[in-house]
Amino acid sequence: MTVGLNEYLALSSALFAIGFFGVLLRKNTLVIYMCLELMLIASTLALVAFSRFNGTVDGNVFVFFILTVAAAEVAVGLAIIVALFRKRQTVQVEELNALKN
Amino acid sequence: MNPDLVKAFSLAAEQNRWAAILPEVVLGCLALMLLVLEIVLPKRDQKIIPIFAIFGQIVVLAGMIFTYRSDFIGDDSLFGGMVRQTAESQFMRIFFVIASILVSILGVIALAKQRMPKIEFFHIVIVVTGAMMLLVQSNHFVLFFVALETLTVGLYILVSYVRTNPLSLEAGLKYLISGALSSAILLFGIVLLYGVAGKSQIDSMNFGQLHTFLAANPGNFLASVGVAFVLCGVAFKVGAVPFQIWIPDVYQGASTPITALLAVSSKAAGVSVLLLLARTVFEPYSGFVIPLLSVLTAATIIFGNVAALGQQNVKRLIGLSGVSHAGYLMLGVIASFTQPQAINAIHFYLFVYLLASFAVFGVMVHVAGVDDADQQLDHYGDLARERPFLGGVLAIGLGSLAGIPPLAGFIGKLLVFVAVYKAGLNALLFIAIAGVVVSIYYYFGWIKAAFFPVWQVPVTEGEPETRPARTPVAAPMGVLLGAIALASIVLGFYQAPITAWLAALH
Amino acid sequence: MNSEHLLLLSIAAPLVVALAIALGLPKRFSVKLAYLGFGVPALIALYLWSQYGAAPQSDGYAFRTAYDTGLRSFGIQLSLGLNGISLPLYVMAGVVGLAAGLYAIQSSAERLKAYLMLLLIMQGGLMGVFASIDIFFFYFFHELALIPTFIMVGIWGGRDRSYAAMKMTIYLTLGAMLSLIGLIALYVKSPAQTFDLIELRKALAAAPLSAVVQNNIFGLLMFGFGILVSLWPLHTWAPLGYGAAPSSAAMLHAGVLKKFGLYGLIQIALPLLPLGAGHWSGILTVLAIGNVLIIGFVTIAQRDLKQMIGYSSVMHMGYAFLGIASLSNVGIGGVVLMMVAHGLSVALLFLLSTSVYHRTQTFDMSEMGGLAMKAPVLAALFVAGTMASIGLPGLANFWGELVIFIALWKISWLVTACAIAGVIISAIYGLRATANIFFGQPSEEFARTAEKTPVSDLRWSERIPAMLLLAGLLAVGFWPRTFSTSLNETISAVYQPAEVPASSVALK
Amino acid sequence: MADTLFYLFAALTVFSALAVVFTRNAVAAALCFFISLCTTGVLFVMLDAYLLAFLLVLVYAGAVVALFLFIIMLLDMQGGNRRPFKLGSSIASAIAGVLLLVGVGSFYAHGKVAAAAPALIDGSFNTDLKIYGAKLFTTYLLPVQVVGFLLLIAMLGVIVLSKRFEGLEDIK
Amino acid sequence: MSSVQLALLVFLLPLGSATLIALFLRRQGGLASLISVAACAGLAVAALMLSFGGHRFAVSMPWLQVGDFTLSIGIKFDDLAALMLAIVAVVGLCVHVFSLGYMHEDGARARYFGGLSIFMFSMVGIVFADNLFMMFLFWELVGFSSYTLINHYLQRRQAADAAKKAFITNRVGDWGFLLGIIWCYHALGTVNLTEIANHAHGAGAVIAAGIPLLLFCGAVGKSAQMPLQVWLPDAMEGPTPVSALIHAATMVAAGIYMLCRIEPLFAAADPVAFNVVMWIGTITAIYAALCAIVQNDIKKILAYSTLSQLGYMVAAFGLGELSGHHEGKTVVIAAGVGAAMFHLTTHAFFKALMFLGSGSVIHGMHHEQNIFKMGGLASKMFITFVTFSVGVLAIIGFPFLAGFFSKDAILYLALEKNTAVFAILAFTAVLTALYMVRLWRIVFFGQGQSDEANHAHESGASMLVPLIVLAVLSVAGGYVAIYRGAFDGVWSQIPHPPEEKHMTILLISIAVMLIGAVIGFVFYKPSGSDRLQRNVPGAFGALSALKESFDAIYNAYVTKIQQRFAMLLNGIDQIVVSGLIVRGLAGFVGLIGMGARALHVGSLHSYVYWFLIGVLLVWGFASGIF
Repeated sequence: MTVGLNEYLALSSALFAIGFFGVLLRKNTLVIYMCLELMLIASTLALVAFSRFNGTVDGNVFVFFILTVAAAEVAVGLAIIVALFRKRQTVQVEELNALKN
Repeated sequence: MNPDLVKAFSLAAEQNRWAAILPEVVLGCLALMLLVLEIVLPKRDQKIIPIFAIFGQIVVLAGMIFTYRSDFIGDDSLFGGMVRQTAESQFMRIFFVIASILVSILGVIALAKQRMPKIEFFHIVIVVTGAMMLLVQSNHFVLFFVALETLTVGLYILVSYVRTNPLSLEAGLKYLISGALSSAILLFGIVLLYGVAGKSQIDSMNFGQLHTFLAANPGNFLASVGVAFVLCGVAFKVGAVPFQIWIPDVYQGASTPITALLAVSSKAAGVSVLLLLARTVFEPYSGFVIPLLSVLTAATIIFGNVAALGQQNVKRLIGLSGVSHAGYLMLGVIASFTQPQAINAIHFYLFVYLLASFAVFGVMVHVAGVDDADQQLDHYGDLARERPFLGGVLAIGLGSLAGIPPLAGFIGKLLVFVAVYKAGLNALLFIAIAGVVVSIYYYFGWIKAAFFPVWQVPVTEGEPETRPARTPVAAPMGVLLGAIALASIVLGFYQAPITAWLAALH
Repeated sequence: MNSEHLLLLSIAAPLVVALAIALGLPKRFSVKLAYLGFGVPALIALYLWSQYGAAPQSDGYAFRTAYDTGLRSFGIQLSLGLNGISLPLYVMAGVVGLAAGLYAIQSSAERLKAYLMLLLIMQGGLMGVFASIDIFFFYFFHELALIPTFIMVGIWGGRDRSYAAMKMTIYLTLGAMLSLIGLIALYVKSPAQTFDLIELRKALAAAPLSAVVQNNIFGLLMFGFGILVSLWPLHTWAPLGYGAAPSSAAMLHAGVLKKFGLYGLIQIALPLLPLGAGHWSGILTVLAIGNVLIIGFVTIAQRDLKQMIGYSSVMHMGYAFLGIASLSNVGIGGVVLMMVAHGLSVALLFLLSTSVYHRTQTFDMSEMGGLAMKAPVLAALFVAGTMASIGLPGLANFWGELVIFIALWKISWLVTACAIAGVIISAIYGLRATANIFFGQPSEEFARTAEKTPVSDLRWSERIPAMLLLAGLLAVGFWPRTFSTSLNETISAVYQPAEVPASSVALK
Repeated sequence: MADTLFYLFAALTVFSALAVVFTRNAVAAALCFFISLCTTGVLFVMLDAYLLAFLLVLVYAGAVVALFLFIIMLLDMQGGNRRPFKLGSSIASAIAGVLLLVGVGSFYAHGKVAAAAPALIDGSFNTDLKIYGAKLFTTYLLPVQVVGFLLLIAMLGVIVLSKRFEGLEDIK
Repeated sequence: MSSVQLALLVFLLPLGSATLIALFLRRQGGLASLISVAACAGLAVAALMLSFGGHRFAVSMPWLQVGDFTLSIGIKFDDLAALMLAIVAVVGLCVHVFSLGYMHEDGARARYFGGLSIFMFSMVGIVFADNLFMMFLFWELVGFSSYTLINHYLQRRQAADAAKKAFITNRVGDWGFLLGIIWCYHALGTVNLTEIANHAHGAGAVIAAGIPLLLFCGAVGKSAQMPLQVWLPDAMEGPTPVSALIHAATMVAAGIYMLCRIEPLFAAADPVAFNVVMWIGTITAIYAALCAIVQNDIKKILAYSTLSQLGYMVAAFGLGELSGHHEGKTVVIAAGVGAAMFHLTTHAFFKALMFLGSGSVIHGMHHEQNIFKMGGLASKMFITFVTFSVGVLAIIGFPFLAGFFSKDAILYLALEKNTAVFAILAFTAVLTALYMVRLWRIVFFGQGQSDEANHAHESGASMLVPLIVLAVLSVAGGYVAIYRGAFDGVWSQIPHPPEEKHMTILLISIAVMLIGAVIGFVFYKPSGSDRLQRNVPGAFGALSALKESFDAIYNAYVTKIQQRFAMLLNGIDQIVVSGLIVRGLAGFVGLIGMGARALHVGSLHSYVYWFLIGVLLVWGFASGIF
């Protein structure tokens, strides 16, 4: 089998980097948030792969927690974004810079 | 039933000794009870709920102090190795509860100016405190991550709590994005560590076993990256450069009690975790961790102090000064690698930092108007004349933060610096000293604004008063602030209470 | 009388009174208690002075007591005691503190309670500085006394108070921090790992530090203390600060607190770091000559009375540094005498300058004149103060300067000549100021002011503190042996001849 | 066979993730995110984590992405104000992208771990549901409790941030 | 009473009086003056008992001990000190008594008499001093008392300026004095006068000429020698009795006394030391005499005369030792000391007499001091006239009066040692006679030139008695015999011309006296203005310019150089040290602060870049790049 842990890791790191890049690049808060989730998924993927190749189940159990936490985070985050949109009528980060200097 | 499972359950029942984390359990129950009370009590009686929350926490605190148990310390098997208590974590737990009580009290005052739901505030503060308490005694990355996320998510909510104020929401969003980003990085680090170390059927997310693995495999690339990424996440909590950039914005937007929570508890949690991880778990990798921390520390001290110069908004100011305090604390962490006494110094520092910060925040909350984000130095004009008490407390708090003798902050800094010097970190020490000197400038600028009758441009006829009205100090709050200020002074002269306490925790 | 806790009492009394005032004592009681707060340390100081000769000594210190504050594990404890070097300064601190306190109590300062409170804190710190054997507390008490100064300058100060307070704060904090590092370095590098001066002394006598370490630590202490004592060219805070400071604060700071740095050099740096002292003495000499000559001339150019006194105080510190740079027992003894004398005299001048201000409504000397006719006692006291500060025999300053000059010959005749030239310079500005303020016909401005507010002579409330200081100056001036005997014993014990190496001065 | 499948789905995941980053349309981004989640789920299956794959699709793809889409629609910013890329920020992004790429490359190059997947053994290492259950209710009981609180405060937070309260005039 | 007790009494009486007055009697002028005079009388009695009672002793006690340095306070009471003490006591008492009358109207009498007491105390200290440090100490104190007494008329700007000038000029001299003492201390290991003498007399003792010359600086200041003479004429702003006591008889003579004390140092040092002293004294003598001719303020004339006479003494001292033969052996006598002290003694009497006389005149003239406003006072103030005339005769060296003998001794010594000096001193004697006679004629003869002169009146008894006493002494003071051998230690050093030269000297001195006196008497007629100024304005202007030039130089120095230099340094201090460096640094930090603040642009995007940097940083550390 040529596909081993390394390939999974590479994929995971690539996803992580793409997510990070998205956070850097995008101006839309919602999309930024999606990219952050993408980073979490990248970690999850690596975790599952490690768990499988290491033969310990703890990694997989950890994924449960990660998914739960991510879901809670998304809920709160979206609530904040919505509330902010109501106030400011925008979700573009460059317009959300009343706090500075 | 599967006999294996039965065995596992009975083992778990043996290991899950809830008594060890009784305070956290009680706090959780207290938090739930608040919600119950909100439902049960009629609207007009709900005013007592915050008082209930505060008293409940005081009871917890009293319980922790008076029925202190050190017999769990060092037990590796608590909760299947999830929890491991040490003298340091015991101290931090008490620390968090004290901070939480103070935050709740500030919350009562601050929320009175807002028309927001109030009960949830206290609920979340208590849950966050519980999470922090678990965080500092976690011995396993799962609990670590979960506690950390609970803390972080709770803070997202608290920061954006005053949703009538768009600035609060904006702060929440900024905290959310940067927090989530740092969580993602942290998580990736954890995953890497787990993956590298987990080959031999060990529970590699357990700190003890991870340390064993790291000690056996020095110089593993993936493990190094994992360590580095975890430190990134911790650095975010501590507020170390370059993960500090969010601080002023978020501190400004958050309501004052939450700013205090961020500045004191969250930062302290970060430092405590940093101490735990860097000094024990990642100790085999100190070869690169120490230089890394040194660079971050130097940058943190310099940036925090320099950026605070000329800052007119006091919340941003306190945020940036907090960055520099994080730097001093990290300095202690670095020193603790060779000088174990630095740990005590850090804890002493944290405690006096707590006192001083709350003295300042206590004053801020009384000076602030409805718009919590708008707290300018100018608003402090003539404070000492109009409210000598607040002025005095502010001066003592700021003086202690600046580390001016005879206030306790000086002793804290001194102990840290002595340890640092003993550890031979001369360059860092010089940076720190320079930082202290620079810091005098802005702390003193604040005192100047409050004390020296020079600033205020008189309000011309017809123009509205730009300064928000000052909240009167209620008697219990006065007593509390006075006590905090007094403690800051007394600890400057007589440090035995804290040092003895720290010694007794073992 | 049991003198065991007297030292602690002398520190605590003002602090307790300050605390009581802070806790909201009514004004009547505050003032009455303040008398106590200033009087008790002064009385204790005088009492201990009288008892010093008879008191049992250990390690050269009398009245030793030690209290644990919880930092014993760090080698820190509140260890109090007096030796021949600290005794004169301790007594001086008590006397000047009493004078400043009395002056402040009678002054009609705005928010008098707060003013007294800060002054009391300062007084407590000052007594502590000179009573501490532990160098940590020595530093600690200095800062305790220093902080109120900033606040007092900022609130009750005169012209430019805000800028002055800020500048003072930054400068002095920098100095304090540098010296703090130096002290910590001493603590860390010494084999004893303690802040206790006696232990340190013993440990370092047994195992002296290497020359490089000594040089570095002494450099830190020298520049740190140097800033605090306004060593040229790190002096710019001093005239500005004193120019703005309210009189009592200026009296205590310039008179007593500033001596901290010199005291630290004498009591700590020189005995513990003899090699470092030898290494730096050349540079110190040059800078100190800068103090004497350059600042001397700058003083001549001043028109503002308070600034002039401030500059003159900077200038006189040059003598003290020279005495230290001479690295000889004689010079060090001279510095101690000089410190006592300067403390009394500069406090007297600051006090009187404020009294002058109350009568002329200005500090600009070119707008005064002829005040002696209306206020002869003020004039007499001011002349006495000036004469003291320019080193007239019979007043304390003379002894210090003379002894320092004698010690300087060991460095070089040129240095001696330059230093003595300072005596001419101080005569020039001192007498010019006196003449401008008091003699001749009143200037137009002053005549106008005098019409509006009738000029009276010194009130008793101003007179008593001034007399107190003058009495001190005269006492030491006539009978220097009151201090010099014990001082001599201590110096010869602390500075064993072997410990002071031949100076490696570049100026020879 | 398995290799081919891996590469296929890996490529799909990467491409859809890139699409999330680069597509200008928020709705399209959300949909691409959905695809990326689904393909990740497939990879989970290939790693024998069936339950997790299921959960991922269910929780993430089902709930989270739906929530995203819902919010996007609610806020009505589909095709929202698009701005031309600024030169400075695009250069910065490019540099950052290159750095990240280098990072991934060096990560792949240095981070070689030689490990063969062990066989699934009943009892000690298995991905059975039972194992998860046992773990969650023994060793991981405390984190589970904490997560419970996390969810509770998240819920409360959403309520506080979104609910219409009496007298709060902010909701127009 | 033992000697030491007597000495202590002498020492402490004036101090006690001063303390009493300063503390309690500020407003009771009458009582203060009585106490002061009583103290001075007591002092005089005790001092004369000491001097003439054969008490000669030396005691000493350490006063201050620091390290290996000990400063002692001690008394070296030899003949020299005894002589000086006697002069101080007698003149002091006269002046005290005189002041009773002269200052009777003054509102600040208490301060005045307190000042006199302090002065007596300090002066006695100088006389007693057995070591140089102690002498320096009291040296400064007499300077201070001089300062307060010159400054007595507070409201007069000139008085304040004069006092200041006196003090500062003295300080300049003291600079050298102190430096010399310290050098001496380190070079010889002692400053005790006896030990210094022993050391210097020791075989092969070599003393750097710098030491005595630096010490001489002190005398230059105190005795107002060139170039520090400027303060003395100005010091006449003080009350006239003060001028008599301090600025004529005693304090200014302290410089000569001090030189005589350290004569062994000069003797053991390079001759250049003596020569410098000699020339400075000579130049001062001639310079001051020239200046005196063009003065028209009675006190200024006397002041320049004093300067000139001090120059005489200094020159005499500088002429140095004389070896002669006595009973077949070669003996070296400190002829300079003898001549100088002899002249000091006589000068003290007649100059005090003249000053007090002028005080009497001024008192009678209601504080008019211009001699051209006087005239014809001989009849109106007869006793004053007579006594003043005695003084004039004494100073111009009229035979058989006190000044005659002492001047003769100096002239003889000069003739022996240095002809040029002799010539100059002789010419000075001519000038002295000239300006003294000018003064005498214009003040006392002819018509009164002003209302005051016409209504002048004789002074009271308290002022006349001292005049008479001093007049008697001015006559008799030149006869060594009247001292009944008490000061033979000094008198034995006076050079006496051997028989073959005796006549020459006598003739020369009488000749110069006569030339000067006759010219003066003929040239100056009683008149309202200066005849020299009228008739020979060129010469008058030149002489005036001579006097003014020094003042001009000093003023130029003070205002042009010193003040500007001070302003320049002040500017540098303000601009460079305080402004550029300190403020610049603060500004720099502030700028960085603003820069750091500007980093918080508020946009999340930029913040994410920070995180990226952070991640890369830790990555770098983790992978070993950094």
